[in-house]
Parts: sequence; structure tokens; C-alpha cells
Amino acid sequence: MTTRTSRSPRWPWVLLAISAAVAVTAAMVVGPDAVQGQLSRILYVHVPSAWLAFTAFGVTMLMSAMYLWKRDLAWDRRAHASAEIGVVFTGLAIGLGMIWAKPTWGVWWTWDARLTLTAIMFFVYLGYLALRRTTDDLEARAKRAAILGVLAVVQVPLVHFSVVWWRTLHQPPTLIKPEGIDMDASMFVTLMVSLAAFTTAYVAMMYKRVELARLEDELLVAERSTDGPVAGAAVSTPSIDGGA
Amino acid sequence: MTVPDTLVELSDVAVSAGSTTILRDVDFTVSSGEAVGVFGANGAGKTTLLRLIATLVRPSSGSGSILGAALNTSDVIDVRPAIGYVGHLPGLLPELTLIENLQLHAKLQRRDPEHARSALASVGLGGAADRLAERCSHGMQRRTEFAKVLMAGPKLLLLDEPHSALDQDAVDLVDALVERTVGAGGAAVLVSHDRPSVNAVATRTVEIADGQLR
Amino acid sequence: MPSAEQWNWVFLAYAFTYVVLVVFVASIAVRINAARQRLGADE
Amino acid sequence: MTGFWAQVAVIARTELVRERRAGQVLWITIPFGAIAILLVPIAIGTDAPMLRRIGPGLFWMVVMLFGVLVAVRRSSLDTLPVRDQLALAGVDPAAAYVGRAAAAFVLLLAFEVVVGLAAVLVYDLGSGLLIAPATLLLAAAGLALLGTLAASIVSAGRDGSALVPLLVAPLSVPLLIGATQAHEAFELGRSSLGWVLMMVVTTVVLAIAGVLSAGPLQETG
Repeated sequence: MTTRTSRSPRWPWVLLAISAAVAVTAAMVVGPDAVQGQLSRILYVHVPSAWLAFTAFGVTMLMSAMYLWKRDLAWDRRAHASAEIGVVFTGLAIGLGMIWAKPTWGVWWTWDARLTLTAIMFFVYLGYLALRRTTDDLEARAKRAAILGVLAVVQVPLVHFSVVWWRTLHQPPTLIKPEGIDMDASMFVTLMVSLAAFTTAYVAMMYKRVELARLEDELLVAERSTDGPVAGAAVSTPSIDGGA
Repeated sequence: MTVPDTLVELSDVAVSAGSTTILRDVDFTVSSGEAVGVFGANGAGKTTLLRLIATLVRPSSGSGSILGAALNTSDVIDVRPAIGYVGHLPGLLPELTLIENLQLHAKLQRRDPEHARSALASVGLGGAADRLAERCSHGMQRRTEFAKVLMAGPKLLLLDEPHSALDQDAVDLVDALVERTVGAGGAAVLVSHDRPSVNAVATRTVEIADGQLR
Repeated sequence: MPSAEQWNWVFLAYAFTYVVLVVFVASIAVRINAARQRLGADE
Repeated sequence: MTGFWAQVAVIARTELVRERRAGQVLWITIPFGAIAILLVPIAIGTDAPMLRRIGPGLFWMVVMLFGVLVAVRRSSLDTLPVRDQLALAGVDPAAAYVGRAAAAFVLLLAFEVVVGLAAVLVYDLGSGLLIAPATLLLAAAGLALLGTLAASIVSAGRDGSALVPLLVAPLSVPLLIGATQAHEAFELGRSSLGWVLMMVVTTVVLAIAGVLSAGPLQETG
């Protein structure tokens, strides 16, 4: 009754190993920024992780919408996988932002609009993951998570807009922003290489995480059908009275 | 509304929740004037079958119609007021009194709530009308459910374990309700694990096991 | 800030990135193995 | 369409009758919010000018964090037998959602008024707080819609009540910013209109999202 899950492919990991090696080398040898000095090298991990965090959540929204349309659990598993990876990259981006902020501005945290929004997103999707833990009914879980995934679509732009408007009134943008770095061609190329390596990491993780989601679903089904009276696709057997 | 001759028609219907199949290969027809008893062990799919007929569960495959409205379409909303469903557990709001529960139901169906008190009296709860539902016994709550059905006068009566938690008076009342509905050209489906109690009123019986009728 | 100290922060950032991503991938692998084992035990 | 609003009214009234009898918001949530207002000076100091300055922000924070509890309250409307009965009575899921949100709106307004009065007295706030009925109404409406939606999203699962505040808090940021900034703009003699409009947009968006997801959320399984 349980279809053996095929293992996710190996090629993304090979590609990741190569691209990560190239990206780290490039990030270490490229010339330092005139203003930021060696610290500018943090750019090559901070910006890609922030970018991927938002991409991952975007994928979650798309997959949620696909689930609501098609009602196929495969879309739900992709939404789930992407959300979890997104939360990890969001945490990474926030952590790296802090590591960059401390030597640059002397504080771990600034109320930059983008940083604030990232932190809020972190909690929105933490809530999404928590919601998924509240029921074992695959369909109900998928539907509820998808509705929250789409609710985030409509609400997050409002959060973004309100935060940006709030900060523009309260904080004149005097600080050096990461994206304020005057980027020459070699830095830009390095950033792109790094972005490619991070995206490869995302793809490789997606394959693995979707495989895990599939296994977990199979496990739930298997555990349910061994104690339930009506097995998934099993040959029906005469029921013993009170067998439930 | 006009009642079609065939009140329930299910053909090759399956119901699954998640990846578990609860009902499958269900072919089931109930005609006007019938009271069908459905027997089966706990977990055989009785309650799901009843909720399927009550349009509360969607079939995952197959087709069917209830009171002439095709399942899985929005037409079922129009026929719901003609369905009298009494589930295994009472569906009363605990913080409302018995009479308020009946009035709420009537108002939601846009019917006159005036007969609520006499309906309660006819199930022997005239004296408890203003008691909060949460302070009533399980049996009293079930009687109130039957009063709700009595007020609505449904064409299709769906009863889950109709005699559980009821004393003999109430059992007779339920049986009379079934006979009255069936006599008026309606139909009833009664599911139970307790064969003798339902045999008395059923005009026909079927068995359900492992989610299949036989 | 002297260049050497800046390099320390850079290494901290890269080490942090490495640890977070490796721990996450490892957690997926561990969970996959656990699920496979339990599925195997069921059959 | 009259059927829809009649159902909304019946559901909202039923919810309020339930609340009047159970008294959960009146006797638990509102006093809890009021004591939160008292706890802050105990924690950070009783310097009057400082409390006057941060008071409005504290008030709104208490409304957002504790007001959520109004939406979290367990409703017997969520149990399966009751949902079955309501569905058979022909209740439109969207009408049930709007009705419950309307009841939560009324309860949240009461919460805001009591906690607001406590804040005005304890922090010696000027009239500014009470001159903003628009923000009070909009915050109550937005939070009621968001909280009711979040509560119905988690209602099927276990541990649901603990999860609702986590879902609501980050998504209520536009309401919090709108309310606090409108108040600040008002105090500084600037126009609060933009902030109020932002709250209106948020509320409308939440209402649409809630009504659209009511149907799919009601299907069981």
C-alpha cells in the first residue's frame, strides 16, 4: 500500500559543492570595498540569504495557491518545504545582518525598514510551521496552511508598506546601507556567483525537504491504516465486531 | 417543495479523509415511503454514510443526489432545510437554554420561532425549556434535537443511533416521528449497531462493513 | 577598525552561514532516515 | 442578501448572549488588559513625564497583544455537531464568519474603552487618546476580523488557542503602526488621515480574505 518513495537526486549537491567552492573563493579574493573595507565581504552571504528567504516565501505562496486550485497534496508538500527553508534563510539573513551591523554601526540591531520587515516575516512563517503541527489530517492541514500562505500574500505587502512609511518618518537614512556600497564590476560578479551558489543550495534543499515531507505523509498514512478499521487500498476483510 | 420519488440516490460513491478510505463502492437508493435501517459495527462507516446523505460530507468520487439536488453542487444548500439530521452527539449550544437553541435554529432557517415551546412540550421538556443546555442530561439534549426536527417537519429523516440515551417514552416518540415522516411520503434512514431497536420501524435493512454496503 | 579585526567579523559571518546551513541539511537527513526506518518497521 | 445579514445578526447576537452568560471577556480578558497597564510602570519606573510620553504606545501594545484573547476564546460554535447543525440550518459560512467577527468587534471595543480609561488615568494622558475614536473603531474591526480568521484557521487542530496570538501578532503590524502613528500625528498637529486610511485598507483586505476563505474552511476534511 505504501509506495516506496524515490530518493531525491544527487546532482544538485554536486553542483552546490562546485558553486559554493567558486563563490567562497571569489568572495575571499575580490578587492575590499573602499568605505567598508574587508567587512564588505559579508555582503556576499547576507544579500543572497535575504534574497532567498523572500524567494522561498514567494514559492510557498505560489504552491499554496496551486494547492487551493488543484487540491493535490504534492503542492502542499512543496509549500511546506519552501516555508521551512525560507525560515532558515530568514534566520540566517537576520543573524548575518547583526554580525554586519555590530562592527559597522556599533549595535546589533537597527530599525531599518527592511530588517524590521524580515523579522516580522520570520514570525509569520514560524506561525505557518506551527500551524502545520496542529493536525495530522493531511487534507485539513494542507487547506489551512494554504489559506494562511495566501493570507500572508495579501497582508505582507501591507506590513511592508506600513513599516517603510513608519521608518521614513522616524529615521533619516543617514547610515551606510549594505546596498549603499558603491559596487564595482568585480564585486557585482562575485555577488552574482554567490547568489547562484545560494540558489543551488535552495534547490538541493528543496529536493531533500520535499522527499522528507513525502516520507512523513506516508508515515502518517501507514500509521493510521494499521490501526484503523478500513485500510487504505487493502483487500477488505470481514470486520470483527467492535474492531474500531 | 415537491418531493421526488427517489429521495436518496448514491451511485458508486467513495468518501476518503486524508488518505484513508471511509466509504467505497456505495450504491444506495431510498424511495418515498421507506424507512431504511443500516447496521454495522463501530467504525464501519455508518456515521459517515449518514453525514454524506445529509450533505455534510463531500463524496471524493462517484455521484448522487439528495432530494433531487446533485451532490457536490451548491444545489444541496436549497434542500438542507428539508433534511432532519440527528447526530450521535447533540449539536446544541451549551450556553443557550433549550428554547433559545430551538429559536436560534428556526431563525437561521427563517422560520417562525413561535412553535418552539410547544415542540419542547411534545417531547416532554415543557418544564425545562428555560434551562441552559449545558445543565441538561445527554438524554434531554437528544430530546431537544428531536423537538428541533419536529418543528422543521423534514422530508428526509436521518438518525444516528436513534434510540441511544432515550427512555421508552422518547423511543416511542422517535418511532412515531419516523412513521409520520414516512407516511407523509418522506423517507428515513436510521443507522445503528443495535439491530432490534431499529427493526421495529425499518421497512428494509442493509448492512455496512468496512465502508461497504452489502 | 583594523583590517585584521574586520577579517574576524568576516570569518564569523561565513562560519555562521556554514554552520546554519550544514545543521539544517543534517537535520533533514536525520529526519529522512528516521522516517525511512519507521516506515520499514511498519512493513 | 437580506438572508445573509439576518444570519450575521443572529450569529453575532448568539455570540454576545453566550459571552454575557460565560463572562469570559468581561471578567477575565478585560481585567487582564487593565492590570497589564498597571504592570508597566512597576517594571520600568513611575516617572510621570516618561509615562505620559510612552503611554499611548503602551496602550496600543496592550490592545494588540491582549485583545487577541477576545478572538481566541473557545466557542461552542466550533464543535463538529454544532457546525453540522448550523450547516443544515442553511448558515452561509461567510455569514458565520462576519457574525462572529462582529461580536468580537463589540467585545474588543469594550476592551479598548476600559483599558483606555485605565491608561488615561494611570499614565495621566491628555485627551489625545480619546479624540481618536476612528483608530479605536478601526483597530477593533481589524483585530476582530484578523483574530476570527486566525481562530477559524487553527480551529481544527490541537493546541489551537496558543497558536492564534502567534499568527495574529505579526500580521497586525499595520494596525499597530496605523493606530500609534495616527495618534502621534494628531498630538503633533499633523494630519492623521493617511494612517487612518491605511487602517481602513487593512481592515477591508482582512474582511475580503476572511469572507473568501470561510467556505473552504468550513468543508470538513
